[in-house]
Amino acid sequence: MVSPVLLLAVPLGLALCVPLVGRVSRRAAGFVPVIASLFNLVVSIRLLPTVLEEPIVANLGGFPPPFGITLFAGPVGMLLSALIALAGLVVSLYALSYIKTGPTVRYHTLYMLLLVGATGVVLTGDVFNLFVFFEILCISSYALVAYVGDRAGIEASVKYLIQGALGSALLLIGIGLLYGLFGTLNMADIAARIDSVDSVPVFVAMALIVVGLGVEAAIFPLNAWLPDAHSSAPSSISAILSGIAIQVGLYAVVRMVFTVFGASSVLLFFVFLGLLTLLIGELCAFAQNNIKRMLAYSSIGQMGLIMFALAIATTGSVTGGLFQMVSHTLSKALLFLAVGYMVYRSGSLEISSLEGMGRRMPLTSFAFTIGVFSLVGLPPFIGFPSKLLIVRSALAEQGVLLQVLIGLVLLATVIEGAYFFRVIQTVYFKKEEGQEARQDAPPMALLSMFVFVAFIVVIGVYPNLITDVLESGASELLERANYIGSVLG
Amino acid sequence: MRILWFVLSPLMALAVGLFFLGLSRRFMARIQWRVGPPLYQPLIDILRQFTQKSVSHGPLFDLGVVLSLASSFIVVLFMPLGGTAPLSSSGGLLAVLYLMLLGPLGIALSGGEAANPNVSIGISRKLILAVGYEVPFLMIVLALMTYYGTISIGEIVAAQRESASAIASFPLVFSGIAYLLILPAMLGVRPFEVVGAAQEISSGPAAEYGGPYLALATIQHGLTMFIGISLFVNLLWGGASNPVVFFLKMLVVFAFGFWVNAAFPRLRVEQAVRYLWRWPTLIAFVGLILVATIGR
Amino acid sequence: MDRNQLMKWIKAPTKMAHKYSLNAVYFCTGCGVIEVPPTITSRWDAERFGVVPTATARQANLFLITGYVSVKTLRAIIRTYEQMPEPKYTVGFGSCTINGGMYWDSYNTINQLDKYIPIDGYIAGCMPRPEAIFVAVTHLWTLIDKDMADGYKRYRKNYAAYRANQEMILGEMEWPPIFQTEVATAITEREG
Amino acid sequence: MSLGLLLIVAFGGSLLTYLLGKVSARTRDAFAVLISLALVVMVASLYGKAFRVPFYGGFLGMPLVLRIDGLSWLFAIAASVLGCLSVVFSLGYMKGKERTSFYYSMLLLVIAAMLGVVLSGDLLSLFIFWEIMSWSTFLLISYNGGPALAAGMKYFVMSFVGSLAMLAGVLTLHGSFGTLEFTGVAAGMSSASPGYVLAILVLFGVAFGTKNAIWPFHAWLPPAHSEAPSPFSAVLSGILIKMGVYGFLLLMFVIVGLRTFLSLGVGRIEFHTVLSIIGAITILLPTFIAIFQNDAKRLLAWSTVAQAGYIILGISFGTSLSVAGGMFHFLNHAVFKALLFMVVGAVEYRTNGVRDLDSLGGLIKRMPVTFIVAVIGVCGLIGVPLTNGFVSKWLIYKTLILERSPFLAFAALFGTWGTILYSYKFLHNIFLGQLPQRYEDMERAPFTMLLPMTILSVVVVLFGVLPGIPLAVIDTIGVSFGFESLHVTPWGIASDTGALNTVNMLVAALVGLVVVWCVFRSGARSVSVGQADSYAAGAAVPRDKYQYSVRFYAPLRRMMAPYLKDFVDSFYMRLAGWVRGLGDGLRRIYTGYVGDYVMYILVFLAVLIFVQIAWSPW
Amino acid sequence: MTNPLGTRLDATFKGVELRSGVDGRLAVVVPREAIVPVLTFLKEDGYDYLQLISCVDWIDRGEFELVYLLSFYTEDEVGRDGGKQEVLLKATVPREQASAPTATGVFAIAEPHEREIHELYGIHFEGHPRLTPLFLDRDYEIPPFRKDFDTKQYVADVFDRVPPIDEEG
Repeated sequence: MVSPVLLLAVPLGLALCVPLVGRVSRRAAGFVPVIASLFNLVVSIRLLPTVLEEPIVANLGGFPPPFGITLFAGPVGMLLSALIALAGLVVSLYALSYIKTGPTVRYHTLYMLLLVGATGVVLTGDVFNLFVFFEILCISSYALVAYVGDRAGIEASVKYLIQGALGSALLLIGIGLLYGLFGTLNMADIAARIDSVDSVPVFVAMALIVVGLGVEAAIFPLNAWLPDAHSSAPSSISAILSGIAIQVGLYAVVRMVFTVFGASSVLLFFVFLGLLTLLIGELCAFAQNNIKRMLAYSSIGQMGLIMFALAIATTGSVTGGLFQMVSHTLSKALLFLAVGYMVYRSGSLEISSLEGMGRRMPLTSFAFTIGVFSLVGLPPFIGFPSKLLIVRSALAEQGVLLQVLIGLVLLATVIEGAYFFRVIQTVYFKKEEGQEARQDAPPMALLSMFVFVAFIVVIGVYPNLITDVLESGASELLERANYIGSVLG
Repeated sequence: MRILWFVLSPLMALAVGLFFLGLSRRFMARIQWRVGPPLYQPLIDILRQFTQKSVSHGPLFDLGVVLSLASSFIVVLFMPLGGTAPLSSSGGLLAVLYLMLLGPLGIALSGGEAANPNVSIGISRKLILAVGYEVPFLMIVLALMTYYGTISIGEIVAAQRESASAIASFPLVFSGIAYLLILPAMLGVRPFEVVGAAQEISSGPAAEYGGPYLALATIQHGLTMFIGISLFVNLLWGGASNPVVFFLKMLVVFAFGFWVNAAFPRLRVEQAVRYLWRWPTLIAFVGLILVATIGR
Repeated sequence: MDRNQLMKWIKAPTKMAHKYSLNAVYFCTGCGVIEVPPTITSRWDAERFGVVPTATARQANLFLITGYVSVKTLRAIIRTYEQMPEPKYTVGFGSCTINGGMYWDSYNTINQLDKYIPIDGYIAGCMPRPEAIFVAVTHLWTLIDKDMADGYKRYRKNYAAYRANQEMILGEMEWPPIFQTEVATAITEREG
Repeated sequence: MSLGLLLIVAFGGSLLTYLLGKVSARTRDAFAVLISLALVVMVASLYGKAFRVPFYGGFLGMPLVLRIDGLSWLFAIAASVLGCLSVVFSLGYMKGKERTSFYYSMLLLVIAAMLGVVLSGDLLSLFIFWEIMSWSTFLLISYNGGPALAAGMKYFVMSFVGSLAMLAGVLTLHGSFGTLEFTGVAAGMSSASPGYVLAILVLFGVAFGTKNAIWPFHAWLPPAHSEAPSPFSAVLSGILIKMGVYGFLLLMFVIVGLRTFLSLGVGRIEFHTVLSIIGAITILLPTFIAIFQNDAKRLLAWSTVAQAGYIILGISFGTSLSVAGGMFHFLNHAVFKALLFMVVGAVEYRTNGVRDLDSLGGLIKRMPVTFIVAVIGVCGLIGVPLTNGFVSKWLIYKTLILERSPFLAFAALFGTWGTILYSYKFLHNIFLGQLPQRYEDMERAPFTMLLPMTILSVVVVLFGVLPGIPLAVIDTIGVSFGFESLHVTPWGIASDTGALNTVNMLVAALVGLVVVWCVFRSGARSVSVGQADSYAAGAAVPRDKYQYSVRFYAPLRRMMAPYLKDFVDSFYMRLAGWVRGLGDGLRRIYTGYVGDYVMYILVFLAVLIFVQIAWSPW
Repeated sequence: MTNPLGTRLDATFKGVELRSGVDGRLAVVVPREAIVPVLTFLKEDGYDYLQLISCVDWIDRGEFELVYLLSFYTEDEVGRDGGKQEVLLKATVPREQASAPTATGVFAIAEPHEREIHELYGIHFEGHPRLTPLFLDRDYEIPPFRKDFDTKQYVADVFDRVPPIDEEG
């Protein structure tokens, strides 16, 4: 029996080792995140069958809940932790060749801390612990955004820091409020007693927590840091931020709203909020000329879509939402990775500077194309079954309102397709002036991209590979009684 | 009997067509206070042209003229000329509508190879004019076909023989009037003589024709005249029970057409199309609406 | 129609057809063309003799050269003449075509047309009246009857000489010779 | 022959072609031809079979099924044959172009996806193949770069809107009936409410109509057809857009069912009549826009829209004759339009990409065979008797007249006159008239181009003379839809209300031609002269100037130009502009001042709490 | 001279001589160099139409005289035709050095007129855009409208030299 605690402990320990290794060899330091992610991936996948049967509840320090700090490893947690590990692994492989200059050792340390923070958020069963891991995640990402050290990066980082800090403060106030109300920090314990107190303070706490987490989750009015941060960070970090960090934030929001507060009455509001985020994200991306900003806005849109799907709160839609999370992680991370080297070669972030990339970097461009197809939701790639599930579940609801809303979602997809395919045309079909030599990304980077491509295609063709996990994850999120029962015993 | 008509009707069309050509020249001369040529002048002309050594611009140049004349003869085979049409069961009026365009098309292809812009301009005018008169013409034909519920010319003639002829029955009288209004355009005479305008574009599509080519084109012109008039007689004036009556009816219609020819100056293409799309179209449209709503 | 006519029609229909269907090319070379409109319209009605103007050289068999011929016009006249299908007849109309007429000493008009293209007949006068055209036509009929209107054959036969004369005045021509000299001679001999 | 194997060959062939292209170009070409030929053979061997095979257990709980019957065989054979000919044509056309491996593999992928679409036995696999077809088409349309990019974009956006509508329709059906197989859905539809059926028809109609480019969804087609590589234009116009027709046929007569379809409507307005009227509009407007086009391929593209109108008019009018006519016209249009696009391709190939109708001319002297096939193709397009287009149009006209719809018949017949205008302009400006000096040394089209064109032109004439061959197949399909049989004879239709007999016409035409030819030859022999000896009022013919092709129908244009704007297209373009403007405006939310951002967060929080306290909605 | 136009011209240009023709038209005689300025002046003065340019070969005097005829149409107060006003501009150029400044810069219509004069009199117009032959098909050693061109000799040399066709040969 492997304990989920290892998922946090081993990477954390290794993260602290990175500086030591870095003293021996700067190059070797880059392999530490690879090892840690690989370990996490193996462990998560080992644990998945187990948690599908019954969630694992691990108590740190041996105290039974609600007194000790609880780790709750349900299907959702395991799935996301596996996803984080996978993305972490691939991106760290990529970083081996991509991150060459600057304080690389510090980069790898921070990067590992980011992964640990993310894993912690998805595994924890304790509100304060959530806050702590969340801070680890956020603070390491503030630093990483500024990694390149140019003016734009630092400015973006500071903006991110200010907003993130504000979010964290609000989150902390909300948690404090909860503690004041219930005298406990254990999620299950709070959840079990949520109905026992006056609704207004609970709502205020919820609002604070949602807004606090929502900053990281890129919900519409709170996401202003995102385009700057994602476009200024190094592409490997953008990939992780877009693929992992904001999804973890969204997960935290959903966990709080679904499980802790059980607030089914606000879900309709979240449906609209998700739709608004989707439309605004896609429309803003449509008007972009900067490729990384475009991808960043597209991430906002995708977050909106996931939130829309999750907030419908039927088994099918939550399955779809989780599926979309997987698909978005794989596709968007792939896109950022591919764009990283394309931008590196062309020396500019303008979309027009990517002309002729299809000839100069054929494999990278191919990977980019697959990522786009998947993100837009074309068969036979992973984005297709996820979008299919969302639309199917929304239409199965038989409500006119949802049918209209799903029409808007599809419209947003069209806009998304339009701007992404414009980039594909630029990459492949625009005739560039000077013929430059063909020079693709380095093999390690290509390998990492093609790992994603393989996952995208395989899951796209055989979505049933992961639907079981997703469905049990959906039921875990939707049935809070089970959650409370399994934690509190 | 039917085999006989296969030979007879093209010959009759040829004779009547050439007669009309001569008659038209004579007719015009009399109206212009002239003596005019003898009635058989077209025959002399054709004989003369036939024995002149002309030039050929290529295989298509020859083939187009032949195709044009042959298709005109085939159209004649669809016409009941006071009897049964030899090709009555091969597509009816719809096939006639299509075959009627093969004549100009053959000339157009043939003239195209000659690389003479006068030819091209003439064809362009011809096609535009055709679009002009086809609007009312199609309305007329559709009104007839809808009214009698058939696409066969023979049956339309037969149905008219049972009751009144179409031009004398209520909703179709509009179609008849419209047909008379577009008849000069279909015959290609003034005021719609823009296609073979001798003075501006050197007789247009025929600009490169000399010798036998011109002879064939002249015959084709005669046949076109014959078809336009006989279509009116068949579709709107109840056809005829024997060729003589048919011929007499055609003569009357012919006289009308050439009276217009003599009395009016020429229009420009746009003016012609504008006219054709105004009054004849309006009247034909009224007829079509009445047929579609009232019916038989 | 007298019997003589009928016999002619039966014996030589082609020749008769050429006689009675003289289509003149509608080409106004000089001032004499002012006499053509009255000729073909109601006043004199040339159509009763089968004489009608045609639009292009291809359709015609009668070339009426009406008046003075400047050097530039000569080029067009030769071109038009060569494009007419055979058999074809040319009639010089007015004194200018015979000897230059009032332009006999002009720096720019040629004064003897038959040096450049064969002429089947001339109508003298400045201007000849429309009646003169009819006289010319009936005279041409006689010539055709007697196979004496053979300008086109002479042109073929002596093409080299004609071409040389043309090039003396016009310089190098814009189109190649229409007959190979030997071929032309052979055809002429075969046709008699 | 298993359907799975067929699709594996098709898709695998596409992939392998790309990989082989990395090894050797010659091998790849041979392999591509081989694969496309193999597809033809495999599809042909399926003639007359009808069966279904499940091929994928459950895609998210929805099983995927393949099936074949008469309808899908007809479309499959058309797709595979045209695909094969297009691949052969590409051998010459693509020589020396860059990224040919990509081109061939995408072409084969499109063919494979089309086969997938027509062989699908359930709506989900139909949708999946449909989408694969859409994006691979997008890549091929954009292939040429330059103006092709905008064309590809327009295609993709419109097609994507259509397919998402279709997705909504598919999933609604799944929600209602729990199955997506055609038979199951059809069973469910027979008891569904008319409003529901209508909604489904509209959702699917957007998808199929966009693909088939019926008005007002046609805006993508003209640029896409004109900018794509010519062999692919042939596929695109010939068969790819006909997937929309397949979809309509499937939807109307298999899924919804003939009787339900004909009785569907709101009040007295019947749905199928509305569709017929849309078809009539689709005939008229594009025909007259086509007349004034100066780009050969754009002219053909507009013509494609117009001909698609005939097909829609035919199949939506809903009588046995009209549906047979519509289906037959689909087949014919596939043949002659592919032929014409190939003709333009051959011209483009020899003139180094010139397809501007104003600057070509006289090519009959240089490319006589191409001209002959072009004439045959144009005759088919116009519907000259004894070519295939005549028979299909005749069927449609006849039923329209006999069913007392003279206005629809007028649109169809008048459209034919417009067709003559643009067809003649097409022929004249490319092949007739004076040969420009720069093309005097041009060679003929290469054999790999002539072969497919010749085959197609033979088919045009064959189907025109013996229409019974395809009509027999079509009649079987019609009968399976529930129509009465047509009484097909090898040379036409036997009927009391006006029969069709092409053999009579053929005999008459041959006899007439021979007689007239003999008469013609009995006259004086003519001398053969070149184009330089043309009547020019006595002047020598000036080179490159003695041609009338610019603004060929100028008088008509002066009259009609104000009414012939493609207002649908300009509306779409304006819409796209609005969306972009909206995006640009929304971007201003992100002002770049962190103070604003902090304010957003706090205001959002404050509003949340205030709303809850004030109205407590949650 | 009491003509107001003449007064204005006198005041503006030197060496301008004013004559009154038999038909009452004012003729302005200017030196060769003053053609363009005076034309410009006249155009601005209202004479906006150059009717023709003519040329006279004064072979005894050894010079060509170029004649420019300008005109405009007057209107009365209510816009009715008030008759035509004309003025002649004359300038001489020596035969030996037959060249004159072009008027195409002032009147575009001068182009064909000057081409014609160049062709028939051999006067070179400086600055003319295209002095190519307009009417004549042949080259002449002496331009044919010059008085020293012997037409009879020319006809004898050129047209009469063409041999008649020998019908037998």
